[in-house]
Formats: sequence, structure tokens, C-alpha cells
Amino acid sequence: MLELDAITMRFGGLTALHAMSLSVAEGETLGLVGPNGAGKTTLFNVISGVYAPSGGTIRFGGQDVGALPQWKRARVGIGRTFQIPQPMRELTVRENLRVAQRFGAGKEDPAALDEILDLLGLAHKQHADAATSLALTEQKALEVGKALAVRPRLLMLDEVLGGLEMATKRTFARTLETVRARFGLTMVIIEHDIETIKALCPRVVVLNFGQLIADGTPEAVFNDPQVIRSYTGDTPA
Amino acid sequence: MLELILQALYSGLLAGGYYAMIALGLALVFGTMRIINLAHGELVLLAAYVAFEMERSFGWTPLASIPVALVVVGLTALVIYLLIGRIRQDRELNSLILTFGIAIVLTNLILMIWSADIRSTSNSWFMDGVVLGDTLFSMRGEVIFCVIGVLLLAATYWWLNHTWQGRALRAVASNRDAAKLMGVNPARIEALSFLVSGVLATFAGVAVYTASVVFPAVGHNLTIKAFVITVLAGMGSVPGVLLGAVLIGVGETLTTTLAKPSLQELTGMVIFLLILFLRPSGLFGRKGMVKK
Amino acid sequence: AEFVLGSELPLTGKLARVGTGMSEGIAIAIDLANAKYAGQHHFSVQTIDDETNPAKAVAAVEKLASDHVVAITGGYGSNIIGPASEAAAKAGLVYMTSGGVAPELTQRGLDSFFRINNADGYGKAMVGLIETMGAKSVAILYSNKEATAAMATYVQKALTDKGIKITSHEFDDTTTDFKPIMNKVKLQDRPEVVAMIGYENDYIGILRAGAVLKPDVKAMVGVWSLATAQMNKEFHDQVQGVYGTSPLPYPVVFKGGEAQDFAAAYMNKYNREPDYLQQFGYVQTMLLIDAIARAHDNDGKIEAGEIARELRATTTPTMIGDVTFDKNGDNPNFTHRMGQHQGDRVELVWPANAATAKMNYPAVPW
Amino acid sequence: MLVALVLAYGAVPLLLGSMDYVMSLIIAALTIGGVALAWALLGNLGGLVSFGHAAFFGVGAYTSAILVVDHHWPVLLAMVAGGVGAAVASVATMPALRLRGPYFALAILAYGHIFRILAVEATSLTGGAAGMLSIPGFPTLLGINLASKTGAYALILTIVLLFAWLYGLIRRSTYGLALRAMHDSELATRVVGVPSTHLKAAMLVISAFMTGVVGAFNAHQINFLDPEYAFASSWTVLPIAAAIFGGYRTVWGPVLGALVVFLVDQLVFKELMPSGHQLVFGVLLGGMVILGPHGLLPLLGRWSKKEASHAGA
Amino acid sequence: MTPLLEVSGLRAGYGQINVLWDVDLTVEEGKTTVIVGPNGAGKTTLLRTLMGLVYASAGSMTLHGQTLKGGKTWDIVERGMVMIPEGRMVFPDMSVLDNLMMGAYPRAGRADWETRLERVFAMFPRLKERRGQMAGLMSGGEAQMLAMGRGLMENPQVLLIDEPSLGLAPVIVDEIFTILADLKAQGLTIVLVEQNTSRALHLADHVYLMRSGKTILSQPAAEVDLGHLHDLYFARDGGSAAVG
Ligand SMILES: Nc1ncnc2c1ncn2[C@@H]1O[C@H](COP(=O)(O)OP(=O)(O)OP(=O)(O)O)[C@@H](O)[C@H]1O
Ligand SMILES: Nc1ncnc2c1ncn2[C@@H]1O[C@H](COP(=O)(O)OP(=O)(O)OP(=O)(O)O)[C@@H](O)[C@H]1O
Ligand SMILES: [Mg+2]
Ligand SMILES: [Mg+2]
Repeated sequence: MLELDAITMRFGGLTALHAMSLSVAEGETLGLVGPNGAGKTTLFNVISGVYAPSGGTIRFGGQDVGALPQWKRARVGIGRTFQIPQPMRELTVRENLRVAQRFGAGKEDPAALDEILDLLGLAHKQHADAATSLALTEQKALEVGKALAVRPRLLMLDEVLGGLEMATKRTFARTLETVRARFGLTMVIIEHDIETIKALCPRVVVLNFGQLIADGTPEAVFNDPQVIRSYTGDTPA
Repeated sequence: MLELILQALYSGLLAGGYYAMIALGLALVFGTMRIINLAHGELVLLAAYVAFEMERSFGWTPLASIPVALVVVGLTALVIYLLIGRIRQDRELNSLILTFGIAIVLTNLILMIWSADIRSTSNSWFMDGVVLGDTLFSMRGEVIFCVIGVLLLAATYWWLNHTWQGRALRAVASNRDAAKLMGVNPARIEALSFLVSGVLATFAGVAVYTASVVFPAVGHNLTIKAFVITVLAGMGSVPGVLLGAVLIGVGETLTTTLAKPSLQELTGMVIFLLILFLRPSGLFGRKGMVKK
Repeated sequence: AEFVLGSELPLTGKLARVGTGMSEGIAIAIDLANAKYAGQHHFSVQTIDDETNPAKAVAAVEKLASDHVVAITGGYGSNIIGPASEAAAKAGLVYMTSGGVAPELTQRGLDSFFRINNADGYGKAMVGLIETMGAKSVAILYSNKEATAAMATYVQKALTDKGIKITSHEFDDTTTDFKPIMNKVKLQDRPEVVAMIGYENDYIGILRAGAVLKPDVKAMVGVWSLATAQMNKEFHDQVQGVYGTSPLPYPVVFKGGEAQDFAAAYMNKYNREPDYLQQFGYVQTMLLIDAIARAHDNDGKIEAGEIARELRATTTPTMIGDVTFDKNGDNPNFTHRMGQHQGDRVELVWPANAATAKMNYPAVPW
Repeated sequence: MLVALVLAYGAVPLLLGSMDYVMSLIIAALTIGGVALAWALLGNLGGLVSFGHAAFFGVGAYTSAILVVDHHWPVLLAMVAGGVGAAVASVATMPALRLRGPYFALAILAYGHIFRILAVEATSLTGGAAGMLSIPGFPTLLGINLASKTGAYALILTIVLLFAWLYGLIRRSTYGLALRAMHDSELATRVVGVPSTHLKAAMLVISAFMTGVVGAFNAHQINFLDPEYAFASSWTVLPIAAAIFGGYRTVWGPVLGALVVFLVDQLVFKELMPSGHQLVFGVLLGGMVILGPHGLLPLLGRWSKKEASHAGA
Repeated sequence: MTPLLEVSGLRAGYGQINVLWDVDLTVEEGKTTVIVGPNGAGKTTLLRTLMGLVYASAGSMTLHGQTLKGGKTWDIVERGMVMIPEGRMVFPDMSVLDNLMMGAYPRAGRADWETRLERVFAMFPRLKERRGQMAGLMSGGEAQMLAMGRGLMENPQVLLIDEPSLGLAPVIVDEIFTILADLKAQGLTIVLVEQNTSRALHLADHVYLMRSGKTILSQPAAEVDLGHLHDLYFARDGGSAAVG
């Protein structure tokens, strides 16, 4: 479904991604982990068109999407969230989703919005002002909601579980699982909590300094000494 | 021809120093508070008229009137800040209207007090020619104020980047709440920035009074020029102000020399647009400002 | 009878200075007219500030019309006078001015529009002076405003026709540093005379550039607002030897009763010497008042078009010479004089019959 | 709403129709109101603050005047063409859409200056600095003489109402939502599929069109144009002041603001202080920003709500 | 002994919306107090209210027995109480170094800022590498480190910390908790809001649980039973469903 070939991203003197290649199969849930500043968010930015990579190609559903502008990438089915939530200011929570649905999915469908709001526990806040009246976690839920309203085929989640309290995290993880099944999604999830990754993702890739250093099942990856050294430390995971 | 071009470059350079001084106060407030002070030109003008009044009433040379002008203009700048401080919502946009209103008030006060006649120093010392190498001509006043302008620019740069206050000022601009958490009193620091912008306006005003001619309607032109340079520079960048001002100055004089003088404003505007299209956040603007 | 004149003038905005000058002249005319017609008529003026804006000038004229003024005196700037006088025509009011010299104004076929001066009059004086000097080459520096551009065209043509070599430089009103232009004049044009067609701030800029670059020229000649008392006082050193159009010498020596009365009344009211602005304002208003009085005295009332007919019917001697109005409202007699700053005085130096002193030539301020 | 329409079309001309002066002030106020509306549309929906609407105003005015004077187009058609001309000019300004906030605002201002200078230099087309005098006025349409004060009033009123209606329409659509969202969160809208640049460009074109039509109206209303007047910064500044004064986030605020600001200034302050009235105007503007930062309309709304709740109690 | 920081009956919120309902809190000098609670409970709001960033409509709060109510944030900072907010609160268009130096802005911090800068660089080498980069261009985790580092540049008596481990890789989380343990050992008074309950409890002397804007549990850390705590977390209280 998604194929990245030799993606390189440079910011001035800094190379955030080094000729990175990766492919994600249809229906897969892929965990993306790595130390802070490894380039995970940058990878999302490149895939969703926020940054134009310095080199490499991006294919999505067999199509080269490298030249598409951001908004077209949303329309072909790439949905994403932002690590630092980016609510559409001046709109209410529900209006945020309406816009995403109208432009990303192409038509308005209030029933589908209700469903998403319910799933994410935002129903009681749907008329609240998105920019100013949400706690951090609610903003993250809204991020997911917007991405879902686009009716994506690929959903890329950037630390949407970060900051959630443990039990909530578990519930939310289950919600994501439901959502995935419900909408038939392919997912890539960035997350620092190893438990969650293990629970959600049959396959995990590890980035370090812009390079893939491991790719495999969670068990294999988190026992890789290189990963332990650079990422998990000797903490009992 | 070469001689003409050299003179044009030289004049443009001097004009740049002087434009930079006019623009710097505006750039400072704009860069640090995101407030476009549409009354900045009038502050400059006010300083010019104070210099005029001192010269007319007491025969002071314009340089001697700087302290008086500092007080008058500094206080006016503070009053403007206090008024802006009372804006509760949407400060960036509402301050436009407020400062526009203040500009009208100042222009009309100046008109009432000093009438619409043109004014300029009669002190010929400033007008004496200074000739470099037999071919580059300038007035003494221009050279003096160009030098003062560059010094003020350097001082402001140092203040912003290498003092606790300057850093705090940038911090307030960058994230107000976070700055409070660092122990910064934003109101005080912003008032200070207005005061400094008043100081800069004072020097600029006295320079305008000696090197050129003032009348009440000039304030508006000064604001526009200052604003163009500020934006060209990139958000609040001091070196950007200097470079932008010199580019505009040289662009204008070269147009006069190589094409025709009435096109100089056109050149200024075209330079402005071209640079912005190549660098959407100004000469020294930070990319980050564009990204989000 | 009781007559209210209307006046629409820029008292604020870019033209505030000249507008104010003209309004002072109008005020003196009203005062003197009331003395002159004491016991028969009484005149007053209602003035509205047009804020140097054509649309507001139109509104001002409409307001004056709705307040039933008898005629309008005033206006400054051809581009403001244009629409304002059309509004006056629509309202059936005579519009009398000296504030706009553009030729277009009198080519519109309005029969209610009158003006006592015109660009040609200034141009003739400038050209006449330069011819008298016997200069072979002239550089013209002119502002791209409508009045100045029109005048530059006139002067250029007239001088070229006389076989004088011309170079010209058009600048705009944001120009403050004239050194690059003056340098071109100095190094490339090398004229004998520099003709400046602009406004006070332009003159000062040009003269200062000249003082720094010291081009090898024999005379600096300007037009309006230059050979005035005020320029002599405030920019004394910078204007020495410079020429400009000037109806009056300074200190003013008024010959004839009316002129002396005018000067005295002005000094008395404003405590300084009158300038050409006040003088023009006075002359135009007095002409209008006399026409109103005549129109009224014929039959005790003023009929439609009667003031205009009266204005066209007579030739009146005034402080600026005999005034006649042709069918377009222009004053074909208008020629100006040229003055020169000589020390603390502004002497009239051209034409010979009006001269108060000999011209200093060559002479430049530096 | 209907009452307001009846009042605007019926009562105003009946009551004031005979007072040319007041009518031309109202016309001038509506002219500014029209530009203010266009400006607010761009600001609210496009998220673009422009300091250069005079550019579109002037281009519209010149386009229409030239078509009528040199090519003998009918005035009303030429006015529409004036709008189109301004819209085309706005296409030339589109590189500026890459710019943000004040950068955009000033870029448009620069365009305004450039257009003005071009109008001065293109003497053969525009008459240069001398401008165009005696531009033909409005025709008689359906028995109404649009060249009369009342006719011109009805014309500009209709133009402004049409524009307000169009504005309201866009604003209420999902496009309106997306546009408002783009204001501060462009990135967020793009990743959900909003072609933000296209939408912004569309708003710019619409706003320019509106401004151009109003500019053309003004040219035929006062029968005169010169570059300095057509591109005067007051065509930018007054509408902005009016819009913010009236409440720029509402549809009617800008129009209301223009009426209040202009009429109070000209009818009241100018009577009281013939030459210093601008000073009062300046104070009024400043005071408004401090006392009612959302503008007049929302302020009135709040008052009337309070009144209502008092009445209910 | 009077507690260092004492809060009682505190109410606060944003505009019309009230978030905190009669919050009570007592912090002893030199002790580490941990506040846990579900998302949206009002923990961040409480810290912001203490710092004067959010207006307190009722109740009292005192530091050293002197009231904090109505105090200005910058004065509170000068009085020795400092908050480390989450990573979004950096100065985005200033360099990393300038951000850190802003940490030393309060009088108490200016004297030996250079030594403390070295210390912070030693804790977070990434910050040293990126000292010239604009903070707004840092990755989420880097910004979080920066916020922490900046807070450590100050020299407070009381430190309020909001979710310091948010978005950090496990190795760095370890590092953060080590630092906190150090600070505690040096006798600093700490108020810590943290979702990583089990790790936070290791550090805590006293624990508060907040839910729906109220403190519903206050216990010495030693007595806290994790299981019971979690039950309390999700006790139904209608309406305020957390995310998920
Ligand atoms: N626009 C930019 N300009 C310069 N450097 C950047 C930019 N964006 C990111 N970087 C740098 O690139 C590196 C990778 O950043 P990225 O945000 O992808 O990290 P990440 O893996 O998502 O980390 P985290 O887990 O902390 O979110 C970081 O060191 C960051 O500072
Ligand atoms: N600026 C604001 N304006 C209005 N309401 C707000 C604002 N910030 C937060 N809230 C609301 O206040 C409540 C408490 O938010 P707060 O951020 O204090 O929670 P928290 O306990 O820190 O949660 P989290 O664990 O998610 O950070 C939430 O319901 C939130 O929606
Ligand atoms: Mg990241
Ligand atoms: Mg929180």
C-alpha cells in the first residue's frame, strides 16, 4: 500500500532521514519507534506532503504521490495526526470534523461524524471551541477524529496516546483497534510506550538518526541490543 | 557615467543608513510585539518638529534639541503603549486601528501647532558639502546621521541579543505565558520596547529635519517607508533592516541615475516584491515563521 | 443686500498650506468689500474644508449649494477643482478660483467656471526670463504632479521653439534626495540654467543638492511658491539669487490704493506680510463680489447666469494686472512676473516694466 | 430584515432625497462600506489582511472609465467590467498569496503603489497625472435616473446588498468554515484535503471584484479620476477602520461601521470643528478599539440582549 | 510547622467555564508531592492557577504563609516558585540556547547561569548539539527536554512540573526520573503531575488524586495502594468521560 524508496530529508546541515526505504502492506498496523529526534515525525511530514523530501520516491496504492500537494494526498486517502495538536482554530470540535469530511472525504455525512465523536469520547465537547477549551488529551482525540473524518485508507498517528493515563491508554488503544476494523484502515503508529506498541502492532520498525535500525515483530525488535542501547535503555519494558 | 553611478551608490548608501534609522523603531515593536505602529512616522515627525521649535525659539542646533525631543517623543510612545495595553482582544488587528487613530490625532495636532508650512533646519553647518575623493558628494548632516544610524542599529542589535532584557523582550513576543513563567513582566518589557522605539524615532526625526524637509503630511510617507523596510528585513531582524534600507536607498538612486527619477518609487516597490517572492519571510526572516 | 459666498478649500491634508493661504486672502476680500459697500451690501463667506479630497470637495460644493450661497470662491489643486467646479455647475453656481492652473479646466466648456491665472501665464514668465538671460541650454527638473507636468511640457516646447537646448528630469513627490538628479545635470547636461517646476519642498531639496554638488550653472529658476517672503526668511542662504514667479516684491511695495489697502488690512489681521496666495485669493474674491454687486444692482435681484455674464462682460484692473474672462472662463491677459531673492529682499526682475531692481545674472546660491 | 430593506430603499430617499449634500455623504459612506465589506470578506474568509485594497479600487475605476470614455461602453456594463478588471489585477497579485500576515498586507500595498505609478506613466491610456475629467455618469434605468442622487443611492445600495448577500452565502457554506479555519491553522486544513491556496485565491478574486465594482461606481458618481485619487491610501484605510469599527467578523458590521464613521465625522464633527474634526475622528477610532474591541455591531447586539433581559425581568 | 504551599477551597477556570471545584492541597517543605488523575481532571489548570496564569475565583492559596491569590506570575517566580510546563511552552522562534538562558532570567538564577547551563547540557547532550537551532523546529521530545532543561536553569525553592515524561523515549524518561530524584535529594520542594503513576509514586512523599476538578484523595505515598487508586480514577461521576 505504501512504499518509500530511499527517502532523504535534509534541513540545512542536518539530515533527518537517510535514504530510508520502507513498505507497509494493506491492512497492516505498523509501530514506528525510536529515540527523540530520530526522524519519525519528519517521516510523516514527508509522506503527508508537509515537507518535500530532498530525495527518494513515495508510492501510495501503486501511485507516485511525491508530486501531489498536501490536500490531494489527503484526498487519495492519507490521513494523519500531529504530534503537537493542530486544531482548526475558530471552529468548534464538530466543525473541525465537518471540514475534514467535506474536503477530505468529499461529502458531508452527519451520521458518520456522530459515530466518530462517540468513538473518541468527544460527543459532549462537540460544540466546544476547538482551540481554547480542550485539555491536551482531548486535543489529541480531536486530531484522530479529523484524520478519520477524511475517510483515509492509511492512518498515521503521531503519539496520540502520549500523555494519556495508563488505563485510558489501554481503552484508547482498543478504540483504535475498533476504528481500524470498522473503517478497514492501514495504520502507522508512533508511540513511545512499549506496552501499547506491543499490544497494537504486529510489526515494529525502529528509526535512529534517520535510519531504519530494526524491523520485525515487537519481541524481536525490543530484544535487539542496538535498540536497547539507543532507545529502551535497560528499563524493564 | 561611472562617476554618476558611484555617486548614486554613495547617496543610496547614506540614504540607507537614514532609512534604517526611521524603520528600526517600527521594526523593533513589530518584531517583538507583532504590533504595527501606524503612528511611528508621526513620532518621527514629532521629533522633527520639536527640533524645529527649539531652533526657532531658542536658536538651538538640531543636535542640542535631541534630549528635549527624547522626552517628548519617549513620553508619547509610552502613552501609545499604555493605550495599546488597554486593548483586550485581538491586539494585532485592533492596534492597527488604534495607532491609525493616534496617527491622525498627532498629524492634526502638529498641523494645529506648527501649521502646514514646510520646515527644515536653517543651520547651514549640516548642509555643508562633504566631499570624498573629489567625486563623492554629500551633506555633513547626512554623513553624521548615517553614522549615528548605524551605531544605533548596532546598539539595538546588541541590546536585543546580548542582554537579559532584550532576550526577555523576544521571549514575550515568542510566547507570552511562557515568558511570564520565566519571571518576565510582559507589560514592563513591552513598555520598554516602545520607549526604545521612541528613542530611535527621535534620532530619526532630527535626522529628517536636518537632511530633508518636513510638513505634517510627511508622517504617513515615513510610516510606509519604515514599514516596507521592516517587512523586507524579516520579522524584527536588525541586520535585515540595515540591508533592506540600503537596498531600497541604492535602488532608488540608481533608478534616478540610470532611468528616470519619477520611477524610483516603482523600483522600491518592485525590489520589495521580488525579495518577498524569493524569500517569503523577508531577508533575514526565519523559515520557522513561514512553516506554521 | 446680504450675500453669503461659499468657499471650498483644503484646510487639512496635503494642500493644507496653500488652502489656508488662499482662505486668508478671501477673508481680507470680504472685509474690504464690506467697507467698500458699507450701507448697501453685506458679504460673508461660508468655508468648508475639502480635506484635499475630490469627493469631499464635491460634497462641500453641494452643501454650500444647499445652504444657498451666491457663488463659490476657492479650491486648490486642478484635480480637486475639476470635479468640484462640475458640481457647482450642476447646482448653477459660479466657481471662481486661482488654485488650479491645468489647461484642461478651461477646456470643458463650463460657462460658470472662472479662473484668474493659468499655467501658460506662469510658463510665459519663466520662458520670458530665460530668454532675457540669453541662456543657450536649460535643464528642467519637474514634479510629475498634474500642474507641474503640464507646465513643464509648456516650457519645454516654448524653449525648444526658441532654439534652446533642453534636457528634462521628471521626479515624484516622494523624492527627498536630489543629488543623483543634480549630478546628472552637473556631469551630463551641463546647462546654463536649471528650471525647477515643483513645490517648496522640492525647491529646497534641489537647491541643497546644488549647494553640495555645485554644478556650473548660471541661474536657478523656479515657479510658484519660491520667490516669496517666507522662503526668503526661512531658507535665506539657500535661496540667494534664485528666481521664481512672483506677483509682488518683498518687502511689498504696493502701488495704488487698493493694493495698499489690501496689504494694510492683511498686516493688521494676520500680523505678517501677504504672499501671492493671499493676493490671488483676494483678487478672485473681489472680482466675484463686484460682479455680484453689479448683478444685484441692475434690478434688485440676481437672475440665473447673471453673475457669470457680469464677470465676462468687464475688464477689471487688479493687483495682478487687467483681468478679462474669455468664454471658457480663462484670463488670457494673465502673465506673471519673475522675482529674485536678493539679500533680504525679493526683487521683481522681469518683465522690465514691472521690475523693481536689476537682475543678478549669473547668480547661484553657492 | 424586510423592514430594513423598506427603510433603506423607501424611507431614506423620501426623507433625505432633497438634501443633495446628505445624500452624497450617504453615497460616499456606502462606497466605503462596499470596500469595507470586500476587505472584511478577504480578512474573514481568506484570512488575509490587505493594506492595499486601493489597488483594486483604482483598477476598477480606471477600467470602467476608460471603457466608457474611449470605447463608449454602457456605464453599467463597464462597471461590471471594472470589477473584472480588478479581479484580473488580483491575479497579478497572486504570488503574494505565499506570504503571510503583514507580509501579504504590505505586498498588496506595494501593488497598489505600482498600479498608481503605472497609471501616472501610461499617459495615453489614463491621461497620466492630470487624470480624466468629465467621466460620464449613470444612465436612466427602468425609469429611474441613476445619475440623480437618489438613483445613485439606490444603485450603490443595491451593489452593497448584493455583495453582502454573496458574502453571507459563502460564509455559511462548508467553504466558509474551511476558510475561517485556514485563518490560523492552514496546515491543519491542508492535511484534511482543503486546497487552501486555491480557496484563498478565490476569495482574493471575489474581494477584488467587489472592490473594483465599487471603484467603478465611484468614478461615474463623481465623474473624475486621477491616479492619486483612484489609488489613494484612504480607499484602503477608511474601509479598514470602518470594518473594524463596525465589527469585521460580521457581514453587516463593515457597512454599518462605514455609515457611522463617515457620517458622524462629516455631519457632526465637521460641523463642530470645521478643520480639526479629523482629530475627533482619530480619538473616536482609538476609543472604539479600547471600549468595544469586537466592533460596534457585536456591541449593539450585547446591549440589545441586555435590554431584552431587563425587559423580561 | 506551617506547610510551604497551602491551597484550600480553590476554584478556577477559563472564562465562563469553571474547571477547579474547591481544590485543597498541602505541600510540605522539602517533600515531593505527586498529583495524579485522569485526563481533563484539571491538573494542569491547578498548576497554572498556582502560578497566576489562570484566575482563581474563590478559595485561598499561600506560599510561605503569604497569599498567592491575585499575585502576578512574574512575582511568584521571584518568590521562588517555578513551573516547568509541557514542551509546547518553549519559545519557538528563539534558539535553544536563548530558551535555556531565559530560564535563568529570575534574579535568583542569573548569578551562576553558566555552571547550570553546563549541567543541563550534561543531562541532555541533544540540547548541546542543537544549541543554535530554533526551538520551534525541535522534535516533540526534544522540545520536552528543552522545557525541562530551561526549568532547571532556574533556581527555585518550589518546583511545579507538568508531565515531564510526555513524549520522551524510555531512555530519556529514566534520565528524567533520575534528575527528579537528585533534585529531591538536594531538598527541593517538588509538585509533580505525572501520568506514569507507578514511577511517580516511587518518588512521591505524598499523593493527591484529582478527578473532575476536585482533589478526591490525599494520602502519604507509603499508604497508597495502586489498585485502589485506579479504581478511584474511573469511579463513575457522569458526563466527564475521558478520552477513549
Ligand atoms: N523544520 C526543521 N528544521 C530543522 N530541523 C528539523 C526540522 N524538523 C525537524 N528537525 C530536526 O530533525 C530531527 C528529527 O525530528 P522529528 O520531529 O522527525 O523527530 P521524532 O523522531 O519525531 O522525535 P520525537 O520522538 O521527539 O517526536 C530532530 O532532531 C529535529 O530537531
Ligand atoms: N484554555 C482553556 N479554556 C477552556 N477550557 C480549558 C482550557 N484548558 C483546559 N480546559 C478544560 O479544562 C479541563 C481541565 O483541563 P486540564 O488541562 O487542567 O486537565 P489535565 O488534568 O491537565 O489533563 P491532561 O492529563 O489531559 O493534561 C478540561 O476539561 C479542558 O477541556
Ligand atoms: Mg515526533
Ligand atoms: Mg495537563
